[in-house]
Amino acid sequence: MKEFEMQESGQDRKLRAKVGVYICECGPNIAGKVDLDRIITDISELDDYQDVELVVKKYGFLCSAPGKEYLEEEINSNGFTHLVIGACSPRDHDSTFMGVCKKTDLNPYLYRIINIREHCSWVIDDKEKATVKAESYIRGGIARVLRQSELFEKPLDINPDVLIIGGGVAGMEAALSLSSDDRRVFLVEKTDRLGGVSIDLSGILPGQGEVIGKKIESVLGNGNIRVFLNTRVENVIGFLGNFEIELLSEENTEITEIMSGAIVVAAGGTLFDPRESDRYSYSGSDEVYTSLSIEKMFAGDDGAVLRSGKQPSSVALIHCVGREEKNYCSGICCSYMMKLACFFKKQSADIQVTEFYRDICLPKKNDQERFSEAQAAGVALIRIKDISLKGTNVSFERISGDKDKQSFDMVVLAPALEPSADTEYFADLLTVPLDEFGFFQEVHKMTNPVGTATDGVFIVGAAHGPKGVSDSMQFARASAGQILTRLIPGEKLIPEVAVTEISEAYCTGCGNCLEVCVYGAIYSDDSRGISVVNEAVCRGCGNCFGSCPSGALRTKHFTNTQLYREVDEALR
Amino acid sequence: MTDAQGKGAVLPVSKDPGDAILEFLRLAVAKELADAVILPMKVPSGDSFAWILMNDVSLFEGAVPIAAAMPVQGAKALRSLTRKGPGNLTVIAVMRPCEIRAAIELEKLGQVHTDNLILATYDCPGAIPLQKYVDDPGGSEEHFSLMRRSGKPDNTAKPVCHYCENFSMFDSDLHFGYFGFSEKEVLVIPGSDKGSELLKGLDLDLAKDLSDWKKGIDSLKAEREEARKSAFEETGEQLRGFSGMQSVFASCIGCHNCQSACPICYCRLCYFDSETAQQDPDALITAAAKRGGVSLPEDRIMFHVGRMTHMSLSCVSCGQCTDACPVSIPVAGVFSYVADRTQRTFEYEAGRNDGDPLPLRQFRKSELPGIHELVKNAESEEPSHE
Amino acid sequence: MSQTGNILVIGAGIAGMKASLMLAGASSKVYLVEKLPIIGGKVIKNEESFPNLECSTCMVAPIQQDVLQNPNIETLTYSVVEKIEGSAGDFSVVIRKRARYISLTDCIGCGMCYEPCPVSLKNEWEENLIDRKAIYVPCSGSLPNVPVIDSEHCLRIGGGEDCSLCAEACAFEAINLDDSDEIIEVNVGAVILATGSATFDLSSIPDLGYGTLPGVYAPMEFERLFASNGPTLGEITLRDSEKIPESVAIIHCVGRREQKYCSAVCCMYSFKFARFLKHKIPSVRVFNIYSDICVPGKSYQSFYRSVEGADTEMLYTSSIGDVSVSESGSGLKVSYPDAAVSPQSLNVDMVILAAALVADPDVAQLAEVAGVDLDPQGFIKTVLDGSGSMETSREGVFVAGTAEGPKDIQNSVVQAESAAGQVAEIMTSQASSS
Amino acid sequence: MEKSSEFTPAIVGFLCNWCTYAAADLAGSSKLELPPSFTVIRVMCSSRIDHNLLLSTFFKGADGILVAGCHPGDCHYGEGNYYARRRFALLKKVMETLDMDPERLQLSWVSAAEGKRYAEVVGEFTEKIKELGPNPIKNSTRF
Repeated sequence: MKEFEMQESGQDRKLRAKVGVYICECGPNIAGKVDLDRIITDISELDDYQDVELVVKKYGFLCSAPGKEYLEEEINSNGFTHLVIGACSPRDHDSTFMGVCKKTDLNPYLYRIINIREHCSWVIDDKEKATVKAESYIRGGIARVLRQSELFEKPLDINPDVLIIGGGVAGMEAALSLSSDDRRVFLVEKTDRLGGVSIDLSGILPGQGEVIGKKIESVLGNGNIRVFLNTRVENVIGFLGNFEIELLSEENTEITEIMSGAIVVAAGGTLFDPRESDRYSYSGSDEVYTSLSIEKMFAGDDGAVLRSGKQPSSVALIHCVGREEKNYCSGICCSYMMKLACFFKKQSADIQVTEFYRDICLPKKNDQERFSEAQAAGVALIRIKDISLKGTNVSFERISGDKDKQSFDMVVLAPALEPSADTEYFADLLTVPLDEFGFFQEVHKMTNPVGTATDGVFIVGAAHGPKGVSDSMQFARASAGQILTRLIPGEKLIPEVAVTEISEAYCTGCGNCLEVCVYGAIYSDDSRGISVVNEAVCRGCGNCFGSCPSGALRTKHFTNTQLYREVDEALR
Repeated sequence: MTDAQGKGAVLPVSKDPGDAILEFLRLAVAKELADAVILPMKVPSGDSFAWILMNDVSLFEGAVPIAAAMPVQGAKALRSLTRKGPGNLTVIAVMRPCEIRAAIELEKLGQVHTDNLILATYDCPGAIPLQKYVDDPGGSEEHFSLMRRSGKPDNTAKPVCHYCENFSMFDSDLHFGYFGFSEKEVLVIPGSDKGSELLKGLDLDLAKDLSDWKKGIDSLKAEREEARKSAFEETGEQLRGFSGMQSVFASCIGCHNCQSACPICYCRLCYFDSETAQQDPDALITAAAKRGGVSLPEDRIMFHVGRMTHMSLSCVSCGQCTDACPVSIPVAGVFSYVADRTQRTFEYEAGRNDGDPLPLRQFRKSELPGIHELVKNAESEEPSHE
Repeated sequence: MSQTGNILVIGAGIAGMKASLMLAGASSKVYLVEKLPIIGGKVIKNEESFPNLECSTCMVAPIQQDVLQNPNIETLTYSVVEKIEGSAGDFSVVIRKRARYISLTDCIGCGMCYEPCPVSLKNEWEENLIDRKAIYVPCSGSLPNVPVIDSEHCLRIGGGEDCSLCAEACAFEAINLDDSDEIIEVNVGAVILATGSATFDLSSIPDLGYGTLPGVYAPMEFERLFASNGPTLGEITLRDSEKIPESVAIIHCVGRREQKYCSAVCCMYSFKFARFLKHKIPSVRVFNIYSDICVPGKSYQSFYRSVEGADTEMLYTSSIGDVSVSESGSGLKVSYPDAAVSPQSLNVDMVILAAALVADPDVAQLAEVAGVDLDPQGFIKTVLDGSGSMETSREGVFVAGTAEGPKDIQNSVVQAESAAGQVAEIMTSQASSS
Repeated sequence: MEKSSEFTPAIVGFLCNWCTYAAADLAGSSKLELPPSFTVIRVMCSSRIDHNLLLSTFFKGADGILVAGCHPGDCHYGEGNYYARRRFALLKKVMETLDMDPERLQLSWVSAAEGKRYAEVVGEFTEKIKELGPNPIKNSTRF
């Protein structure tokens, strides 16, 4: 008897192949439309492989509990080296039969499910044709499975600790959610204090100042959170579970090296500079203010007053500053502008307050109250199409098309929220792409909004997109949710098994694969002049494979040799 | 390109433009503006040239900056020197525009590092196929000298040279222009900051207006464009139907010389030589049984088509593949024709140094609307972007 | 406490599935209870989801598969939670697994049983746009792909007749017409409520003609009309199944005044509908009648700008609450006050009402069972509103997704991740303290 | 050579696991009729498909090849299909320039919900290939 060399295994182990071919009748679903007995005879007599022993059988329902037991018994008693299941879609039962293999000595990657139901019996009416087709698919499965290789899970040790970049509300929230006796948190803040923008907002919402203050206290008092102030992140390498980080303190210019399993980026946002648009004639020195500076004034003892210290008798609140320039609605300005209007009214009912808005955007279920409160407080609401400022003189076009002018003592602008100046730096450092607006791009807008292309790096707060305090905290908690459920102290991570590998003999280091990899799973090994796959990060999509002219890559379980064999049989 | 000022410096010529270039290089090395140069040199037998990296000025004597033949594509020489990194030496390489363009493509592919290279081109009269040169070096030199004076390749030149439009200044650091005017001087034109620095270091004044020279180049270009059109028409005709291509490549012996000679085929080992690319013997037997017969080895045409998908976007039409073919298949004619079309599909021009990434490494979310239209509107040759 | 590792998740929509998968991944045993016979929630009703117009099935089907194949998740479809007693860390839960009459393990989803069933009914999941049998799956591509018998309308179970045609057609003996409800008791350490929301009752505004004028559609009806796996296989036709609308008006903010909040998703789905319409019917004229555009967050406005003018004409009304729809010949007339408050009207073939998201009608009962408070709008209330915490008024019980308030898919997922994180936090602290 | 009237083409479809393969399953469970001459080969992503695989499939004798994956923007792996589209466009252009019947190669986007469309795409493509007749490459490889 000849020996069959496993071409794809990359090992010099030789063994004689014995392939089990089990066809599921799926009741009448397959058996009724396909002549299984003929297939069994034909395949058993297949003389393509003189050196391979084939055992071909059918069974009622392979996916049923007795079916699985039967299969397990058959694998064990026959000592199959490979297994082909002719049944339904792998989307239904691939994992079922892989599970059966796992109970035996047969490596689950030496089995193949062939879909003769959705691709044959359910869609081809003519029994003769369906039979021929099913036989062809099964032959393809046998040809392919013989070129498959054993693959093994490679569990990875992880570090459960977390680096959080940014000490604003989002960063603090994440830190508090994550820290525990078996998980340390490193909270890095570039300024000399925690709290971020929210400090300036304190005192506005009832109890909020207190809440932020308490939060800062509990962060500072938490033994499992190490706070680095006046510190920047200098360098990051690694991947989910294993990041190596260098921190640089401004004070002693010393590098601190830390390790973490995940990184939460809470780098915050900043306000659109009204000077970027000439319509607001904003200088920062007259009686035109940004909303944030008014928030600060209200938080102080004197309330919002003119530079002279006098109370304004009329105030214009202008919404949507920068909305068209940035091409997004920040989603929070309407709400806080209504709030500011009420504060002015509360400061003195004599202040004439006018809001100029384009659309009312109050996307939170309780926000609408703000609108009613402002209306009740006697705030004038003017819907406009267009607006421009000269000092505190406001020229505007009403929605009806009428043009008008009004003068005020004070004008307050609601600038859009934009990414902070550090965003690009961190994007580069963490190899996370930015979106068209300059915010960090999430790996999937809907199903994974806090995750990034670099698994293990999470984006929260205004670094992700314009959002207010409560949404920032919500996103922070979401990132904590991912980390808490994925990086469990003492447990290992099991990365994707069917990943891509690169042959050193063929790779020229041209970097095609590296450029197209969405996950940053490929890096360049300059000393060897080749590209290398980080198997802990690779998801096995094969995009790199498609980009390589040298054929230096091999996407395991979907190699060209395997696919060519399927093609050969399809065209037989 | 920084020749926007439209000015160049003038180098005096004693015998031919090559001497002026050599003198220029001597000066650059003497003034320590460059550590070494890469130039073609006649081999001792006198029937070919070799690339020599030299820092000994006395060797310059035997160098031929504007050589009649191109035995090894210059980009390959640059790759040998810089594939591991830019190195510490400043090296001036004087090469044909197609060689420099290939080097620029290879840089995008991580195979050449030009950081410390000063890439210099010259008005290229065309190249004489190596076999012809080996057979008759003397006659070839005479032909080449005439071509150099006229700027027009004659029938001894490689076929692709006849319709090469990129024979003059492209994206090099420095260009030596001499077509269309007296044999008394050579223009030296900076094409980048590196080039300008070098000229400044040599105290060369950008005094000469380039418009006359450019006019001459443009009129030569127009002629080449005409030639290109008719050559492509002819190639298109040859390739009509699958049988057309089949007969073009019918005599292919599968030696893969074209691939070895190609400067763009940068792979360490060719995919088509790999085990994966080979037909499974089991499949060959069943295919033969089904079709009545199969040719062995089976991949001759597939090899060429596959290579076109691998390198046509970076093909610089240097013609080395045709030179390398032992059975005289017009490989370069076909590749140049295909490259012209594929590069236009992605609005890409091989050899440009404008920071454009390679087409297959990027995408636009909205592009290539209905890829099938690409085929239907083949004749219009509209770029397929939205 | 031996049971601390167990978790109950109610509702198998995107939020519930996401939370279940996360916690199952952290080695918790999850009981995922869904009242419908299938999992997937509202998202799978959409062919494409805004703002990227991403194929929802492609996005959600892998998640559904993961849920069904995860050994740590016990998915209980067609089931309701009847009791949650005890306290955080040790809840005892009573689940009624309603009689499905079809074995989830034996049935392979071949569909041979539908044909013989003599009963014909409206398919509620398909917004009554198509018929179904008494034995049915809600839609093609249902997961799990196992039918259910509508016992109320089944001739045998509900009507006492001697019919067993479905069981006879089944080759797998998967149908048990004598099936009965099953009561399951489980112990869990924490509960996540992810039961979703409903759409505003459109018939409560008679002036808009919903329910009386056939050309007026609810948003979910239109979603199904557009869906390639929907009742018309994606062909947009009016209720006569023939006429293709030549003009469509989409009326914004329906129910905003009544509910006293903005649902934050209606503008976006209205623009999505405009894009769909224009895509399928290039000659169609689409009008969006609005008074405020609410497109918060990055990438929503740019979608709006890409649709505005290109796919739809934007008609501003000074009072969205005063828009009305009436019959006009074979079509519909939409009347509205314009920017100058003067009355305008418009004749169209089809009207889509952009209805608000409202609390699910079943949520009050759920709140009672779960012992949690509701907010004034009828959604499940979080105790630390605005802090991102998903904990409800009952310790150990969390909420996620639109059960907490109107929101888009992104924010539902973020809340699910937050809730899962909070549960994981409790689980680990309990595990380490015990 | 077979006459085109009785010609049964050999067509290979490379389908992405997440969208089009799911659509094929949906077509199957909806019992839509599909041509027996169409063979499905599953890959994880359309971007996995390299030029050699497609060319080799042609040279092995396929009369037509359908590559189908998620709609642009829907890729399970984020951006794979955008790259696939470019690679496909290149091969298509090469085939067109070489007069190699580029219509034999088709790229379609079919989402997981589009079971019916999947059947239509496969049906229409099969009809097109029937009209084109056998791939001349098939016989050429004899020489």
